[in-house]
Amino acid sequence: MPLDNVVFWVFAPLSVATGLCMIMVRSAVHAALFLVVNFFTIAVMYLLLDAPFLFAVQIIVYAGAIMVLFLFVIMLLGVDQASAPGDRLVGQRMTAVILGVAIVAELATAIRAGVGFATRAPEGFDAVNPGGNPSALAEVLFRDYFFPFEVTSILLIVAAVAAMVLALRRSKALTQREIEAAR
Amino acid sequence: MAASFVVALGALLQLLSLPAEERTQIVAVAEWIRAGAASVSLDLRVDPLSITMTMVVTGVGSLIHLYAIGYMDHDPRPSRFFGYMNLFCAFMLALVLANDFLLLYLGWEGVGLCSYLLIGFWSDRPEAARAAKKAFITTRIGDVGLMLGLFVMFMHFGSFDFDTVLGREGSLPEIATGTATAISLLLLGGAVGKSAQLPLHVWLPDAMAGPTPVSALIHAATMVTAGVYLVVRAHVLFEISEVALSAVAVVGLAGALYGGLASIGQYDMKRALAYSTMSQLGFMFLAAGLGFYPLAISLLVAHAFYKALLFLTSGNVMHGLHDEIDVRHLGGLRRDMPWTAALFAAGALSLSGLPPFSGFFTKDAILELASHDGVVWAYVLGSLGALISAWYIARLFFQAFMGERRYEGHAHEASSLMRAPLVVLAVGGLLAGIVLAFTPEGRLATFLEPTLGHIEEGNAGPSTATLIAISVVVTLAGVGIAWRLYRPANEERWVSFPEREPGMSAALGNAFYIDALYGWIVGAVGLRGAAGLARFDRTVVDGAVNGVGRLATWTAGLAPVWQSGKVRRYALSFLAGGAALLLYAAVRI
Amino acid sequence: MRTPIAYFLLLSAILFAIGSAGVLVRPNALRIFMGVELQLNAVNLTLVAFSRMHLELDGQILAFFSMVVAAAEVVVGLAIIVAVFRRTSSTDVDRASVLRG
Amino acid sequence: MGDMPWLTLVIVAPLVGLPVLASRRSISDEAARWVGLAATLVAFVVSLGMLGSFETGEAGLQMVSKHPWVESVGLSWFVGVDGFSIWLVMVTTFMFPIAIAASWKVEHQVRRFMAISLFLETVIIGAFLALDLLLFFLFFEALLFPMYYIIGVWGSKRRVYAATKFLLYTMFGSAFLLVGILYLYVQAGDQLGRSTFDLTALRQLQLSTGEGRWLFLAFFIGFAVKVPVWPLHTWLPDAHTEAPTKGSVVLAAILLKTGPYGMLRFNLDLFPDASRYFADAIMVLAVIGIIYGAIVAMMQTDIKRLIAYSSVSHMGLIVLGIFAFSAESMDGAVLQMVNHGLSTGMLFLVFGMLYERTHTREIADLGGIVQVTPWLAGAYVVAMLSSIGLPGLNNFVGEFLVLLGTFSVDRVLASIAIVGVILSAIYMLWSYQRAFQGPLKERWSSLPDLTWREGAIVAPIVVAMLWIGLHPAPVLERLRPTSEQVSQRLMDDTPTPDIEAIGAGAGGAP
Amino acid sequence: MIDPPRVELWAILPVLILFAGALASLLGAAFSRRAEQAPFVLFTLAVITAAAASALWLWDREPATVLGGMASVDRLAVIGTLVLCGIGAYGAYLGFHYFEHDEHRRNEFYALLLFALGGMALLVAAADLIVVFLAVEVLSLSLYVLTALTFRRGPTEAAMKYFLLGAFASAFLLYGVAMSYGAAATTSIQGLARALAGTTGSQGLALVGALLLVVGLGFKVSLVPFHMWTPDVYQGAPSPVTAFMSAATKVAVFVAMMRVLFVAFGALQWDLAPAIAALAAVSMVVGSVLAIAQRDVKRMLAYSSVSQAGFILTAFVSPDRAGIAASLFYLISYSVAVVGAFGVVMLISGGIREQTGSDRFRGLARRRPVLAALLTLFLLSLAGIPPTAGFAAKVLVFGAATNAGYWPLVLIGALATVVGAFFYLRVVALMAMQEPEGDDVTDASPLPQLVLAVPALSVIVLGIVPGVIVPLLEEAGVLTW
Repeated sequence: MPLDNVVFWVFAPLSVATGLCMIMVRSAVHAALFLVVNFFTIAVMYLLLDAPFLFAVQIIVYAGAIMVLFLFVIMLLGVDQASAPGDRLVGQRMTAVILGVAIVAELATAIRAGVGFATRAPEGFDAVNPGGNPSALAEVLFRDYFFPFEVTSILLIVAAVAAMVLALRRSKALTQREIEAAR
Repeated sequence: MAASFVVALGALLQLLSLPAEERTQIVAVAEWIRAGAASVSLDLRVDPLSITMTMVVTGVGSLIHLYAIGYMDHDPRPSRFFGYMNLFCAFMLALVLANDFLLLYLGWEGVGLCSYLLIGFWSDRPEAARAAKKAFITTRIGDVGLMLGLFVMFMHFGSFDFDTVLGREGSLPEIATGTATAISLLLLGGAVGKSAQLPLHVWLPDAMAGPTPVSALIHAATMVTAGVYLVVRAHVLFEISEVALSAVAVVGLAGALYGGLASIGQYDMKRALAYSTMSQLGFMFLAAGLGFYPLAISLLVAHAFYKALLFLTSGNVMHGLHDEIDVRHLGGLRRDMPWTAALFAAGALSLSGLPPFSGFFTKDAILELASHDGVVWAYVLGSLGALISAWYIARLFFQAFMGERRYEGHAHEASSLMRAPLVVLAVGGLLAGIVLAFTPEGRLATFLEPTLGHIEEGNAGPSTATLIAISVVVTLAGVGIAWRLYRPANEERWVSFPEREPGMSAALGNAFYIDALYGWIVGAVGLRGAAGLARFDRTVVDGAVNGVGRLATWTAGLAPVWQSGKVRRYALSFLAGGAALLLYAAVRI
Repeated sequence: MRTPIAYFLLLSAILFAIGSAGVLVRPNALRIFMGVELQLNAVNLTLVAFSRMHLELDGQILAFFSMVVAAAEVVVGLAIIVAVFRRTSSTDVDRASVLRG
Repeated sequence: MGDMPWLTLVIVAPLVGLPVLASRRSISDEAARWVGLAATLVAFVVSLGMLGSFETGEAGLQMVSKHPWVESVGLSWFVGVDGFSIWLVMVTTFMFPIAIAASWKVEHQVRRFMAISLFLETVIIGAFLALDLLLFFLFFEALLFPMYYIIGVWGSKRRVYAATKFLLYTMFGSAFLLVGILYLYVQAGDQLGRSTFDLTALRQLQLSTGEGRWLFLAFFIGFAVKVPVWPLHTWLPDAHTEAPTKGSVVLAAILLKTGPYGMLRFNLDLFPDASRYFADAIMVLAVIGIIYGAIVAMMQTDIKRLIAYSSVSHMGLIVLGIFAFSAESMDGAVLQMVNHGLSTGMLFLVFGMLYERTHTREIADLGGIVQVTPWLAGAYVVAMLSSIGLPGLNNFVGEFLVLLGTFSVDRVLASIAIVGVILSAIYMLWSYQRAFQGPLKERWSSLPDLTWREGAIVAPIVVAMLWIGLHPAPVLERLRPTSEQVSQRLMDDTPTPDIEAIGAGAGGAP
Repeated sequence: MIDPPRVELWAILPVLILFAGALASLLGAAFSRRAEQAPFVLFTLAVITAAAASALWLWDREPATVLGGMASVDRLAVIGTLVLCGIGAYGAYLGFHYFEHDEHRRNEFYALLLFALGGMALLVAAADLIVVFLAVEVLSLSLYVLTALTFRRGPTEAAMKYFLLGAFASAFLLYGVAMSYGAAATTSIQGLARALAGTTGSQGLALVGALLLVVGLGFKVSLVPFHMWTPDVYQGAPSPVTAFMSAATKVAVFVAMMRVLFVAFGALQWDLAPAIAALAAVSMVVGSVLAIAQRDVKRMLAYSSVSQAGFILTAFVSPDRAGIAASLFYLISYSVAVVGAFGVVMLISGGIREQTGSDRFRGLARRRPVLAALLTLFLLSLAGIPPTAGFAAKVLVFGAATNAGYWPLVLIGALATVVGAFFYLRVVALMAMQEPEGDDVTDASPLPQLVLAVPALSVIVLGIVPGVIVPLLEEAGVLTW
C-alpha cells in the first residue's frame, strides 16, 4: 500500500473526527483547539496534493494567525462556556444533521458523476512547477492573477477600516460588571 | 280629454262614411325600433274595432273626468291626478289604436303604470301603496306571458305587425296550429293578468284603494277590458287553435261565477263592484271564447257605461259620508241621496239584465247564442252566473239604499257637477243595449264585421222566445233571492250573518282564500327562500372571497414563527434551500 | 500518487457539511464563525484537489485568495462580534433577536 | 372633420383641467369644482365632434389612428372606434359632468378629488378606444387606483375595506388577462414574425383549440370580475355601498361596462371558436346572475346595496345578450350598457341627493318622504321605472332586444331570464313603497325637495332616457352594422334553425 | 523571470476612481477633527460623478475583457455602473441628512459607501468568478460595517446577523467557484462558456457549481429561502444604508448573475431555468404574503424587496437580450422606486430616530401632502400599477418569461402582484384614508423633498415612455465579446 494512501487514511478520519469534536464539545476554547488540529490535517492533505506552499501558508495563516485571533477574542470576552446547556431551538440539531448528511450525499453524487471515484490525478505535476511550487505560484499569481491580487489589497483595507470603525468606537469600555455578567 | 273625444267622434263619422270593405286605415307615424331583423313601427290603425274602443275610452273617459273635477275638489294635488288620468287615456288610446303588437305592448304597460300611479295616488295610506305595488306586479306576471307570446310571434313571422301576424281581411296567416296555440295561450296569459281573471285576479279588489273615479275609469270601464280587446283583436290566431279558444271560454266562465259569488260576500261596496267587474269581464271572455266577438265588444261597451255609473254612484256615497263604504254602516240612503239612489238603481237594472236594458241585450244575448250553438254547459253555467249577478247587484241596492239608516249625521247629495255625467252614463247604460242592438245603421255587430267577421247563428236548443223567458225568470229569481235575504225586514239577520255562519261568510268574504293562499306562498316560500339566498350570498359566496383574504393574512401571521429573529434558524432555512437546489442538481445529473 | 482525487473531494464535502452543521448547532457567535472557517477550509481542499487533477496551479491560487478573504472576514467578523458583546455582553446569537417577525 | 384625431382628443380632453388643478395650490375649492366641471364638459363637446364625424352604416373600425409608442416592445398608440365603443364613450362623457356636478357637496380635498376624477375619465375613455391590447390593459389597470382612491378617501364608514376589496378583486381578474395578452404577444412573435399587441394583427393568429379555450378563459375571467358575472360579484355591493355618490355613479354607469365591452371587443373577436364553445355555459351563468341578483336585491335593507345587486342582475342580462350572438341581442346588449349606465347612474344620483339630506341608507329609516319631496321621489320613480324596463323608457328597448335575440337562440334560457323582469319590478316597487310611500316619519317632515341645481343635474338624464326609449333609431342605426358583422362572424358556421326562421321572417316582413 | 502582463487600467476607471475616492475620504475622516460633514458629502458626490462620467466614456468601447480576462468592458457594465452611481449618490445624500442629527461624527460612512460602491462597480464588470467572489466580499464587508454604523442595539444585532449569514453564504459561493473550476479547469467566464459549450468540462460539476453560485449570490439579492436576513437587516440598518443596499446590491449582484448564468453557464440554461423559475416563484409568493403581516414600514419594504427580487429573477428564465433588457429595466425602475421610498420613510420616521411604525403614516396626506404623494407614487410603482415604471417593468419581465414558455410562472407572478398591491396600498390607505394621530416627527426640510422629486419624476417618465431607455438596455443585453 503506497505511502500517500496510508497518510490519507490516517489523516482523513482524523480530520473528520476533529471536525465533529469541534462542533460537539461544549467549551469554545476546546472547539478552537480542535479546529486547529483539523487545519493541520488539511495542511497534510495539501502536502499530499503537491501544494507545499499552501501547506505552509495553511499552518502559518490559519492555524497560526486566525485561530490565535479566535482564541484571543474568546478569552477577551470570556465566553468560554456555552451560555446554556442543550439547544433552545426545537429540532435544530436533528435538522442540521439530516441536512448535513443530505448535502454530503448530493455532493457525492455530483463528484461521482463529474470526476468518478476511481480516477486518479494524472502524473507529471512537477512539470507545471518549474523551479519549485512557490516560484511557479508566484509567476501565475503575478501574471494572470495580479488584478485579483490588487483587489484583495482593497479587501484588506476595507477590513482594516471596518475593524477601526467597529472597534475604535469612542464608546464606554467594558465595565468589570459586564464581564462578570457575561460569565 | 273631451277634445280627444271630439276627434274620435270625427274619426268615427268619417269611418262610417266609408264602405265597409275599406274601413281599415293605417296611419304611419314613425319607426320605433329597428335592430337586426326586428323592425317596429309606430303606425296607428283605425278600424271599426279600434274606433269602438276609442269611443268608449274617450267618451266614458270624458264623463268620468267631469265627475272627477267635482270629486277631487278638496285634494291637495289635483294637477298631478288629472295629469295621470290623461296620461292613462293616452296610453289606452295607444293600446287600442296600435297597428303593431309591440306598440300595443307599450300602451299595455303604460296603462299598467298609470293604474299603479293612480291606485297609489294617496301614497300615505299604506294599503293604497301596497295595492298599487300588488296591481303592477300581478299584471306584470301576465305581461311576461304576453312578451313571450310576442317572441314566439316574432320568431314565426319576423314581425309584430298586425297585417303580417293576423293576415289582412279574409286571408289567414299561414301558421302551424301548435305555434298558434302557443302564441294565443301566452297572449291569453297577458289578457288574464290585465283583465283580472283567474288566477291573476287578486289585484283588482285591492285596487279599489285608489280614488273612485280611477276605479270607475281604469278598473271598470277601460283598462281591465284591454284583455278582452287583445283576445278579440287576435281572434284569428285563437281560432286557428281551438284549444286556446276554449281555454278563453273556460277562463271566462270560471271568472264569471267566481267573481259573482265573491261579490256576494263583500260588505265593502267597491270591493263588491270590483268582483262584479271581474264576473262581467268573465262573460266577455266567455263570449270571445265562444266566438261571439261582436257580443263581447258590445257587452264591453255596455258594461263600460253601467259599471262606471255604479262605481261613481258609490263614489257619491263615499263623498257624502266621508269615505264610509261598508254597507253594514249604510242603509236607507235613498232618503238623503235620492239622485244617487236612482242612478244606482239604473245601473243595477242595466247590469242585472232585465229587458229592455242593456245588460239583457248583451249578456243574455251571449247565453242565447250559446244555446243556439248547442254549447249547453256554457249556457247553463252562464245562466247561473246571470242569476248570481242579479242577486249581488240587487243585494247592494237593498243593503245600501233601502231600509233604515245605519249611519250617523247627514249624507249630503252629490253636487250637480258630479250628477250631470252620471245622468248621461245612466241613460247610456240603460239604452245602449237597444241602440247597439237594433238601430239599423248603428248595429254594432254589423259595424264590426269588417274586422271581426260575421256570426252565423246556429239553431240548436230551444227557440229564442223560450230562452228570453228563461233568462228573465232567472234574473228575477236572482233579485228575488236578494229581496228574500236582504229586505229591510230581516236586516239584523244579514247583518249578523257572519256570527251565525262564520265559515261561509269568511269564505265568501275572502273570495275563497285564493288571495290568502298567494300571500302565504309569497311570504312563506318566496321571502324565506330569498332571505336564504341572501344569507347564502353573504356567507358562502362573499365568505369564500373574504376567506381567501383571511387565509393570506393568517399565513402572513406565521411570519414571526419562521422569522424568529434567531440567526441559526435563518441559517437552517438557508441550508435547506441549498440542499434542495443540490438535490435538484443531483437528480438532474 | 495513488489516492483517487475523489477521496479528497469527498473529504472536503464532508468537512463542508460538518462546518455548516457547526453553524447551525451552536448558539455562540464565535463557534458559528468557526463553522464557517471550517467550511472555507473544506472548499480550499476542493480547490487544491482540482488543481492537482487539472495539472495547473490556478486552483492553488484560488485557495490562496480564499485564505486572504477568510483573514479579512475574521477581522471584520470578530470586530462585529465584539461590538455586539459591548451592547449585550453576550455572544449568544439566540439572545440577539430584537429584530424579528 | 374626418382628419382630426378625434379619439386622441377625446382621451386627453379631460386632462386639460389637471394643470390648472395642480398648478397653484391657492386655487379655491369652488374654483376647483368649476374647473372639473368645465374639463368634463370639454370632453363631452369633443366627443360630440367624434360622434359627428362617425360614419353611420359603417361596420368596421373608424377614425383609426396608430402611432408606434414603444417600438422595442411593440406597444403602439392604436385607437379606433366602432358602433360598440362609440356609445360607451358617449355615455362616459355624458355621465361625467353630471357626476361631477352631483358631487358639488364634496368638502375636503376638493382639488385632489377633481384631479383624480379627470384622470379617471381619461383612462376609462382610453380603455374604450384602445385597440392595442397592451394599451387597453394599461388603461384597464390604470382606472383601478383612482377608483380605489375615490372610494377609500371620500367613501363612507367601511370605505377602506370596500376599496381594497374592489382593487384586489379586479386585479385578481386582470392577472389572468395579462397572462393571456402576453401569451398572444409571444404567439404573434412566433407566427407573424413581429411581436405586437395590435388587435387587428392578433386576429390572424392561428391558435390551437386548446390554446384558444385557455386564452378565452383567461380573458373572460379578467372581464367577468369587472362585469361582474355571478359568482364573482361580491365586491360590487360593498364598493357601491361605501363609495360616495359620484363613485357609485361612475362605477355603475361606466366602470362596469369595461367588462362586457372587453368581452365584445376581445373575447369574441380573438377567439370566435372558443366563444362558441363556452357560449352556453356563460349564458347559464348570466341567467343565474339575473335571477340571483334580483332575488338577493329583494332582501336588501340598504338601498345602495339593493341598487348594486340590481346592477348584478342587469349586467347578467348584458352578458346574456353578448353571448347569444344574435344581432338583435348584441344590439340590445350594447344599448343596455348605455341604458344601465343612465338608469342605474340616475338611481344612485337621486339616492345620493336623498342621502345628503337624510344620511341614512336604511330603507327602514325612511318612509313617506314622497309627501315632502315629491319631485325627488318623482325623479327616483322615473329612474326606477326605466330600470324595471317600462316601455317608452330606455331600458325596455335594450331588454326587449336582448331577450328577443336570446329567445331566438335559446328559448329556455330566455324564458327563465324574462322572470327577471317580474323580479325587478318586485324589488324596486317594494323598496320604493317602503322607503318613499306610507305614513311620513316626522323626523323627515322638514325634508327639502330637489333644488334647481339638482333638478338641472337630473334633467338631462331623463331626456336621454326618453329619447332612447322613444326614438332609439339614432343609436341603433350606428350600432347595427357592427353587431350584424360580429354576429355573422360568430354564427355563420353554426347555423341553427332559429336563425333561419329569423332570416325568413326578416325577408317576409313588410 | 515574469513577463509583465498588460495592464489596461482605463478599462476599470470607474472602479479605480471610486476606490481612490474612498481612500481619500478615509484619510479626510481620519484627519478632520471638525464634526461638520458637508465637505465629505460634496466630495463623495464629486467622486461618484467622476466615476459615472468615466463609465459613460467607456460606452462606445469595443466589448472586450481586460486585465488578463479578469474584467470586462461592455455596455452592461457601463449601464450597471451608471445605475449604481445614481443609487450611491442618493445614498450619500440621504446619509448626509440622516447623520447630521447624530451626536457622533460618522464621516467614515462616505468612505465605506464608496468602498461598497467600488466593489459593486467591480462586480458588474467582473469577468472571472474569482473577481466576482472578491468583489462580493468587498461590498459585503463594507455593508456589514455600514449596517452597524450607528452602534445602537438594533444596528449591531443586524450587522451580526448579516455578517454571520453572509460569511455562511460566501462559503457556498466559494464552493460554487471551486466546483466550476473543477468542471472546466478555469474560472474565467469565457473559459467556462467555451469549456461547457464544447465537450471538455463536466456538466455535472458545472451544474452543481452554478447552483452553489446561485445560492451564494441569491443570498445577496435575498431570494427565498436565502432571504431571512433581509427583514432584520433592512429594519435594523440606518435608513440611508437600507436605501442604498436594497437597491445597489440587487443591481450589482443581478448583473453579475446575468454574466454568470447567461454566459458562463449558458450551455446549462435548460438545466438551470427550472430551478431559477422555482426560486423566482417562491420568492414572489413568500415575499408578498409575509409582507402582509408587517406593521413596520421598513420591514414591510424589506419583504417587498424579497418579492421584487423574485420578479427580477422571473426574467432570468429567458436568456436572451429581451430577458436581460427586461430585468435591467426592472432593476432600474425598482431601484428608483425603492430608493425614493426609503428616502421618504427616512424623512417621515424622523431620520436617526427611526420611528418607522406604521402609525407614523396615519393621515400623512393631511399633514405632509407632498411627502405622502411622493411615497404613494413610489409604492404604486413597486406595486406595478400604471402609469408608473413598475407597471412597464412587470410587463417586460412577464413578457420575457412568457416568451421562454414559462407562462405559469407569469401567472404566479401576476397573482403575487395582487397580494403586493394589498400591502403597498395599505400604506397609501393609512396615509390618505385615516385621520392623523400621535406626534409628527417628520423631517420637513424642503431640500430632500425636492431631491426625491427626481426619482418620482423618473418613475412617471419611465412608466409612460419606457421606450426612452429600453433600446439602450437591449444594446447592453448583448453578452458576447
